[in-house]
Amino acid sequence: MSATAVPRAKRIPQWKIEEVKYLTNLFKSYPVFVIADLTGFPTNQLQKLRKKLSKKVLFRVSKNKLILRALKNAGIDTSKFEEILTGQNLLMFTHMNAFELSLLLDKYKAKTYYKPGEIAQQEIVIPEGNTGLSPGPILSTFSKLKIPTRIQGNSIVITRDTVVAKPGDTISEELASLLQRLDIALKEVKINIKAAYDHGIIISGDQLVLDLEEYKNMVMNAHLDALKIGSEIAWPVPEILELSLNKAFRQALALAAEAGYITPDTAEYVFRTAVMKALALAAEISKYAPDLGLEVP
Amino acid sequence: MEYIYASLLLYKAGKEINEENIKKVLEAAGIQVDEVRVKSLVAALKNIDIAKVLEQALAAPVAAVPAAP
Amino acid sequence: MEYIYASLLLYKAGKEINEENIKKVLEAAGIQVDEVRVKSLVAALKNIDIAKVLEQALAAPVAAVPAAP
Amino acid sequence: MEYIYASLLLYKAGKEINEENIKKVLEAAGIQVDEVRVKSLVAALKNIDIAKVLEQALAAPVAAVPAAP
Amino acid sequence: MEYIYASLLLYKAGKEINEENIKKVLEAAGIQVDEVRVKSLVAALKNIDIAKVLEQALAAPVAAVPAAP
Amino acid sequence: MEYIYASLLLYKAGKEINEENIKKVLEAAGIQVDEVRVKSLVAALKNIDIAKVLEQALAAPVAAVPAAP
Amino acid sequence: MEYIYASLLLYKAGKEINEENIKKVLEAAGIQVDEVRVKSLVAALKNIDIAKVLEQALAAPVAAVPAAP
Repeated sequence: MSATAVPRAKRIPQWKIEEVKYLTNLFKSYPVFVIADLTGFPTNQLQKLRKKLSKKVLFRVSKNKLILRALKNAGIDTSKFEEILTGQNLLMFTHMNAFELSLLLDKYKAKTYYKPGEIAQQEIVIPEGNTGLSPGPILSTFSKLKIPTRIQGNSIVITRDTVVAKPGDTISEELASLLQRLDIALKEVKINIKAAYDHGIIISGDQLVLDLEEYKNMVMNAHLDALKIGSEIAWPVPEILELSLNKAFRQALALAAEAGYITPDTAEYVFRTAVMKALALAAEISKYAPDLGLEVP
Repeated sequence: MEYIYASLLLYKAGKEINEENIKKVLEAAGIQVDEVRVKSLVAALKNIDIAKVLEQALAAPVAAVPAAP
Repeated sequence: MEYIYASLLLYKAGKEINEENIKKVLEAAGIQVDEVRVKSLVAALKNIDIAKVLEQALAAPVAAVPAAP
Repeated sequence: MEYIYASLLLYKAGKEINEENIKKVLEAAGIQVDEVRVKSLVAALKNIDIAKVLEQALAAPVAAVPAAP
Repeated sequence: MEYIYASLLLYKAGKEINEENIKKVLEAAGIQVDEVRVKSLVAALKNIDIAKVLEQALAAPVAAVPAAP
Repeated sequence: MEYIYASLLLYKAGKEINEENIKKVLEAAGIQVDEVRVKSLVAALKNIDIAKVLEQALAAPVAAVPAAP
Repeated sequence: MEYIYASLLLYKAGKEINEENIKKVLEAAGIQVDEVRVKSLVAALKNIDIAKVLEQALAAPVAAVPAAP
């Protein structure tokens, strides 16, 4: 039999073998990785991000087939990854948990120029000041966008802050080119995580989005609830007892007011409550009967 | 304000706030009653949920607190 | 609260806040008067300068009033 | 206020707020009891939904909000 | 809250807020007293300036801006 | 506060708030448990309607309100 | 909220709020732990200044009342 039994076409290039080996090793040694969509993410931004996170995150852009092969080699179930491994993907390996990585990426949102046809994410203001641009055809762009200018020396000066787009507006070709010439990069670009793998658990990209304000509120409410319970049972900690005393005092005053119970120490409060109620009613009445001329302060 | 106090008195007593009752209360306090004002008061009160207004009377100042910084 | 509103009514009307007057006002509002409460109220008010209390009370209530529409 | 605190104590303890009970509590605190005041308070509280008042006491911080900036 | 009401009762009456007094008041209200709670309450209250806390509970009602209608 | 947090943890999880459970939770958090305090806590919580208390507003001292944004 | 209380418990105990510790506390309460929730909680709390939030808790409730009636 001749050696032609092995078709040449099936031979795997060495670099692919090396890459799979490299990736396999990463999948084995890092407990957490994410697969992110690189489509449309500016290369220069990726370089910046990589540099910023170099101590915490290992970046790798690779071919989908090699990634799958390496996942299999590392003993990871690929069934959930097969359908997301399309297009150009970035792998990020880390020892943080997947949510921490996601939050970190949120912090380093990159900014880039708007392209024609894109939707403005925010109000776009062209600031007043010297643009450093020489007068020329660009002046017609300024006038088209109704940006007031004057010439000073050999450069164009914008005479006042001008709003050129509101959130939701479509970016015109003129505006896109102007923003680029003025070096105004406003469009936020965020790496879009498709899925994360964290100690054997697969978490989809949309699950990774955390609302920190919501967490703050939860912490605050949990604490408030604890204070409510603590003050109701008069938990003997000064911080809580003050709330208990406060509560008891207010309840006592409210009861005194409702009962019309006058003593030197309740009189002011009782009368104040009565007067406040009367004034509130007077204000409401004067809406319907202004002719009454009620003495609403 | 006398008219308001009279109305609140009737309200708290669970009595109907009508012209006759208001007049009775005001007169008992020795106040000379202005018929037109009483009419106007009673008409205005028909549009108002007194219980709610009284409840909010105390809650109001809180609402005035500037939103958290 | 009724007894307080009755007192405020009398005060506003410039009448003396005594047992007889309070009773008259409360009865005009159809309220069954509790003698002890009236006595106790009048006694308590004797030690209190209503004008001053109202002044102090009024320093605040502005707050409670919903803004004019 | 002592009389009110005594009433609240009884209320929370699920005891009837009557003259006898209030007196007992006040006396235990070494307070000389004024019969008329106790009678008057008991009468006033009979007409009141204490649970509701206590709830509203908190919902509406009486207070005293610093002037808006 | 019973323990707090009892403490405030003693405070208002000008009596010392100690274990013995609190127990007396609570028992007069028919409340079964938890010795540990009383002990720890008394200890904790020693660190609190009650007068100041009560003052802050109401603070002077400075003018506040009316809520939006 | 830890003891209260532990109780609410159990409450929110729908578990019984008893001495054993509270101790387990506190110990899991590395907190040295004071048996007497736990007993007293459980007893106190038995006397209140937690759900209802949580519904109420907190009586916060006025001073805590930020003066200006 | 159980997860939040577990975190607050660790915070008060001066322990690190990490996945392992939270799981220990929740399991001690007999709660079946959702790994993903724990992970997201830990990540979120790493980005939050808990001390500050707790401090704001007392200032907030008043201001937090909805402004419009």
